Amino acid sequence: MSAPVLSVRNISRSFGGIRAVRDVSFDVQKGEILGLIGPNGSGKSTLFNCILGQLPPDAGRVEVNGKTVTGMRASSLNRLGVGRTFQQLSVFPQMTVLDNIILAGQEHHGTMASRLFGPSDAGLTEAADQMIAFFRLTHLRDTIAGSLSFGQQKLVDAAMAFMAGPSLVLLDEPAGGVNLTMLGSLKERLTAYNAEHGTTFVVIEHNMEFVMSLCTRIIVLAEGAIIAEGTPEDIRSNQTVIDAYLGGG
Amino acid sequence: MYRRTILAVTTAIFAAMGAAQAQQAVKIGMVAELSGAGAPAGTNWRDGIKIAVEEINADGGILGKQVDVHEYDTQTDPQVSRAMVQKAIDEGAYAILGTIYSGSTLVNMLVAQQNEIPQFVGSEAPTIVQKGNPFVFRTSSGAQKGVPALVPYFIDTLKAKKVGIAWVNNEFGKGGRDVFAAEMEKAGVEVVADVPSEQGATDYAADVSKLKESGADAVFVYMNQEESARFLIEAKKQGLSIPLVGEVTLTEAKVIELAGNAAEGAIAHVGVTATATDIPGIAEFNEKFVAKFNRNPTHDAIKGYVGTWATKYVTEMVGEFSGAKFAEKMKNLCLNVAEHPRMLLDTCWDEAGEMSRPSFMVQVKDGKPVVIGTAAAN
Amino acid sequence: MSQFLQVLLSGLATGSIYALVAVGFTLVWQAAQTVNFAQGEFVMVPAFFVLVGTHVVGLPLWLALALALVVSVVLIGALFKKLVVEPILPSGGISLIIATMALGILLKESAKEFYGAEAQPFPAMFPTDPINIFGAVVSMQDILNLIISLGVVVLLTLFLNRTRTGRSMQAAAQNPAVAEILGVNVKRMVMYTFLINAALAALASFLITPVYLAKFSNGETLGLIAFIAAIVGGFNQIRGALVGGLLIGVLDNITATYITAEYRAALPLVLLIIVILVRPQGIMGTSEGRTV
Amino acid sequence: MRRWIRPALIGLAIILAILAPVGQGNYITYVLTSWLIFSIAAMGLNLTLGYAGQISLAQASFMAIGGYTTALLTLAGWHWMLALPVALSFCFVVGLMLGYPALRVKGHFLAFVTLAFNTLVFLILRNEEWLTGGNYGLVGMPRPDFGLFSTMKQHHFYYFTLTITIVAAVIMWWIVRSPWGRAFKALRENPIRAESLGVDTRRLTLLAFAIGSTYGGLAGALVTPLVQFIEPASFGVAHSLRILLMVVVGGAGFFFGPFLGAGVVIILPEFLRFTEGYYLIIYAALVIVMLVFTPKGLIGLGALLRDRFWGKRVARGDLKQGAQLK
Repeated sequence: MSAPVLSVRNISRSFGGIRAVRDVSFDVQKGEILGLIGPNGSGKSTLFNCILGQLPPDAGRVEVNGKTVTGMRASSLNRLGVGRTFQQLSVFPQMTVLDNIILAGQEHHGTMASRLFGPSDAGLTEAADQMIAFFRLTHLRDTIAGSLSFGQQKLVDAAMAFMAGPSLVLLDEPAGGVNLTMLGSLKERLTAYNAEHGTTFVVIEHNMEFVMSLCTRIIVLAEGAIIAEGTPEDIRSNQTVIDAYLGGG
Repeated sequence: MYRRTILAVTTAIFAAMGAAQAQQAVKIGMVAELSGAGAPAGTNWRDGIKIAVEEINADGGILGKQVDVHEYDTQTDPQVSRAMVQKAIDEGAYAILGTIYSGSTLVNMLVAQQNEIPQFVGSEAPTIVQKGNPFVFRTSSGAQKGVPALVPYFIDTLKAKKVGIAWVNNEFGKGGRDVFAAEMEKAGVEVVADVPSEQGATDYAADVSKLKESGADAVFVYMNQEESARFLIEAKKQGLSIPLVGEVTLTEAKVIELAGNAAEGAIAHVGVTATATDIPGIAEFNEKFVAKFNRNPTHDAIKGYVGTWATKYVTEMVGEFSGAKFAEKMKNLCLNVAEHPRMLLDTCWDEAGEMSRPSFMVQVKDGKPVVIGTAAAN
Repeated sequence: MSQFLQVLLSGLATGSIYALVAVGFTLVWQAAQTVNFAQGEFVMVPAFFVLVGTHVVGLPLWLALALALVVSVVLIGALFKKLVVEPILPSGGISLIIATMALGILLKESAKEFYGAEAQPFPAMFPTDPINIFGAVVSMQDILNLIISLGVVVLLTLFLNRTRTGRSMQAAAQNPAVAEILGVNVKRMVMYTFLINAALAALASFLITPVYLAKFSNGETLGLIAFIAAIVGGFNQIRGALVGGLLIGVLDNITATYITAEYRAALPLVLLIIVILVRPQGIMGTSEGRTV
Repeated sequence: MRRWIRPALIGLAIILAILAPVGQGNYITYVLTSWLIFSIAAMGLNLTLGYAGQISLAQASFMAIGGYTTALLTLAGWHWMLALPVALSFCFVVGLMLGYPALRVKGHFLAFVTLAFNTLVFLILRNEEWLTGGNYGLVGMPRPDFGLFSTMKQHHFYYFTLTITIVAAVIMWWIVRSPWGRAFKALRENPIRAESLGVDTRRLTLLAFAIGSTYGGLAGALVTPLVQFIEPASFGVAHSLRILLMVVVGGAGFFFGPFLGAGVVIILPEFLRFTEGYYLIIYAALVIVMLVFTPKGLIGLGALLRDRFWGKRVARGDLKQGAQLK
């Protein structure tokens, strides 16, 4: 078996005496869809931010495809093939959907110079159109992104994360605030993309239904540490997890 | 406010119906600092001109033509002033009156020169008459004439061995400071404190304290009006007891009004002053000005007034409206009060446009500037 | 030595006025994230209200001062918040920065057009007699300015920490959402800070104008220096503004006396750049959270 | 909008710009030249502020740096065309340096840092008399002479400036429609998202300042031969504020906004002479009213009216979001 796509080693992080994440380690293999769940305050957002370089961990390291990326700037991490989505709306509201998607790919094509002197779409219109079609947004291609519905913006956000052909995508609460119809289509598109390209996903999510049906493996955090790990079925029946959720409320 | 509106409306009406009359009028472009930092000087300049124009028109105009003054505001911005002089000339101005700030004049005098338009300016920076421009004429002595007139006072009257200089760090203050420092060096007097301050500065504690510590026998103060007033207030507070001597500004009515009793004892050399009321022309002008504008005229008002009258006198001596002939006539010209009463004092210009006329030493006593001596034209 | 004392005392007197202006600025920033680029003009304008009162209407000085205070609180407090800040804040910080700059121009030009371009003398509230302290000379006016400014800042701090309204204002500034839940009328509290800011500006105006003279352009440097004082001291704290104001007043005078007069104006700017780049929370500030 | 409307409008605007000074006196030509020069400066600031979202109150200081560099070199006998690249490179480098604070601070902090920078430049120009002529400034810079085409005449200088303006506008248009332009907008609208998509936001921020400053320098390099006199007070903070207002009034982030904004600030006063001293009061009040009702400036107002007229509404999603996040 090849090296894991993502390897988290002994990550710890405190905020003034409160240990938000304590010595967490796990690996994610190619093609997996890993769910990261836990009650409020369990430290999953902190962990997520440590992995993405938004927060420097106090200890431990993060490896992507065997390369240490701890504390790396987000743009460099992205160029190594790590895409992400955001919990809040994170499109570029005054640009069209097409421009949003092209932007997501352009920094991976050519050089600074070619991006100034070359074509204005960086040669990406076709690829962007395919991505837009994949997320079934073709009818909205030339619409200003800020005027889309919340769910549609989530789809654009996901499409942007995929545009550069990443090997790993971290999804931060993709289901939050999305209506049921849109949720179904989001899940279906994510699964389809995973099947088609073998891209690895790590998902933080509150919506249990969504996580259980999307993920192939789940890690449960409570009070900053891993308390359980396994398939959705294992987790569903795990007493420790149930207690943690009831206890943590 | 009302007066302005009425003025604007009447001007508009006259402009509309007076096309035929305009043929008879001669246009003069009044380009001055009507807004921005120079507004106080510019408005006085303008109002002095207004009085002169009323008198001239009542007197039959220039060569029989009524004078029509157009106002142009430079916003105290040299670039705008250049544009405004250009505009005045495009609109047919026969002569330009203004500007007052040397920084502006240095820029816009090039335009008047290129178009051979005579220009009376209120600026005092030495460089203005050193550029070989035959069309620019002063309405008061430049700093390189006014400031040296002070030197005998420092040396003979005050017997100063060491002096301090407090000056505003803009082109006006720097000009005066450089001339004074050079004169002191020539006279062998040591400059022991050289203290520049910003235009619009409010805190003179450090400046005065430096002068106080320097052991100077007298201080030359060269600043704009309100800066002078603030300086005097701080000097009084810290008990700076050596003579404070300035050029023109330091004893102006406005400075005395602002500084109150802190202005007491301040001395200045003034080219022309509205307080020299024993001179009949000045007294009359003073009265008219107060009656019309309800405030005391400054030397800028007198400069504007004199510049306007000089335009009339010299044009009539030439006998036609020709910028080139006007400039030719102005060279080494003297206008004496006997024949040209509205010049207020005997006034001469040299071949470069520099002006000289008798001047006064003035001191503030009991809240009033009092003439304490005269200096001959130099 | 007496020169140093002179410069120090004069610097403190000037600095106390900067502090007064900076404190109001800090309050408004905390309550409404409003950086008021017209703050200097807010200090320039009340003096003209007084002059209108004494010269145009012919009121006695005390009445003119009182009326000017009221007019200032209404005009540059309440109306400023209602007509400028409230509608523009949702468009983002840059819009508000530009709007307050435009407001500064508006006030400056209005003072000039409606009252006059020339500086005006302004009646002193306190005697200007000099007092000799170990060879340094200050006026009664300077000392009282210093005392009043410090007193007002202390009173304001007590008000904010000891009274119910004050604590509500702090809560509203720190976390409007939570404050709302706790029953604080956040809108009213924010309005109070604008009113206090206007009152502080008016007070600064009354104290400083006898020395500065009333002129339309007075706000230009004063506003900038007050901002710098607030930022240098610590944008989050009233005592930061106080320290920043006094510090700049003193350093400015020391620079002018002992180092350079030509580059005197550069000192606060350099200080500003260094503080922003090295310690953006300011000398007295804490790096996280907003406390009054 | 139909495809031909925009090119047709641009063509019409250029024809109007060519015809504008015909039959006009020197003064109008001078004003039109100033308008073009300030449009260039505002175009640069529009890139920094309008496209990349970084506020700067130092554009006038770059006009000063460009202007003084050109002045010193042309006075030393260089041709203007040779002095220009030196001036622009210098502005580019200094602009990069000014960008560094923007990596650390945003919004009003950045406004103050740039404002402080502008004042420092002013102080240096005034105090370092040996180099800059101090308060007296520099005078007598020659206007560029191209053999058959000398720019000594006001009309000639106007066409010279117009040519440079068009070239500068084409380059700017190329930049904003290139992937760089898209990345600048992304930096403005959501820097964190942009960074996570591989956009090097640090480098872009610096570039936004450097390019914007270079345009300021170009404007300064044109002021020098236009006025043939430069002094420090012409490049103070008030002038930076004036350029900022041009950008905002025209419409920040719209390509033609700066031209409109500079027109409003420079040409409109000509038509509002009758308001006398009240012009600035009216202008400032209108700016505030405009920010209340249409924060996107006059071009934004035009778009708003057009959408209302044609029934298409562009949702202000960004603004709503901004309000929520606060």
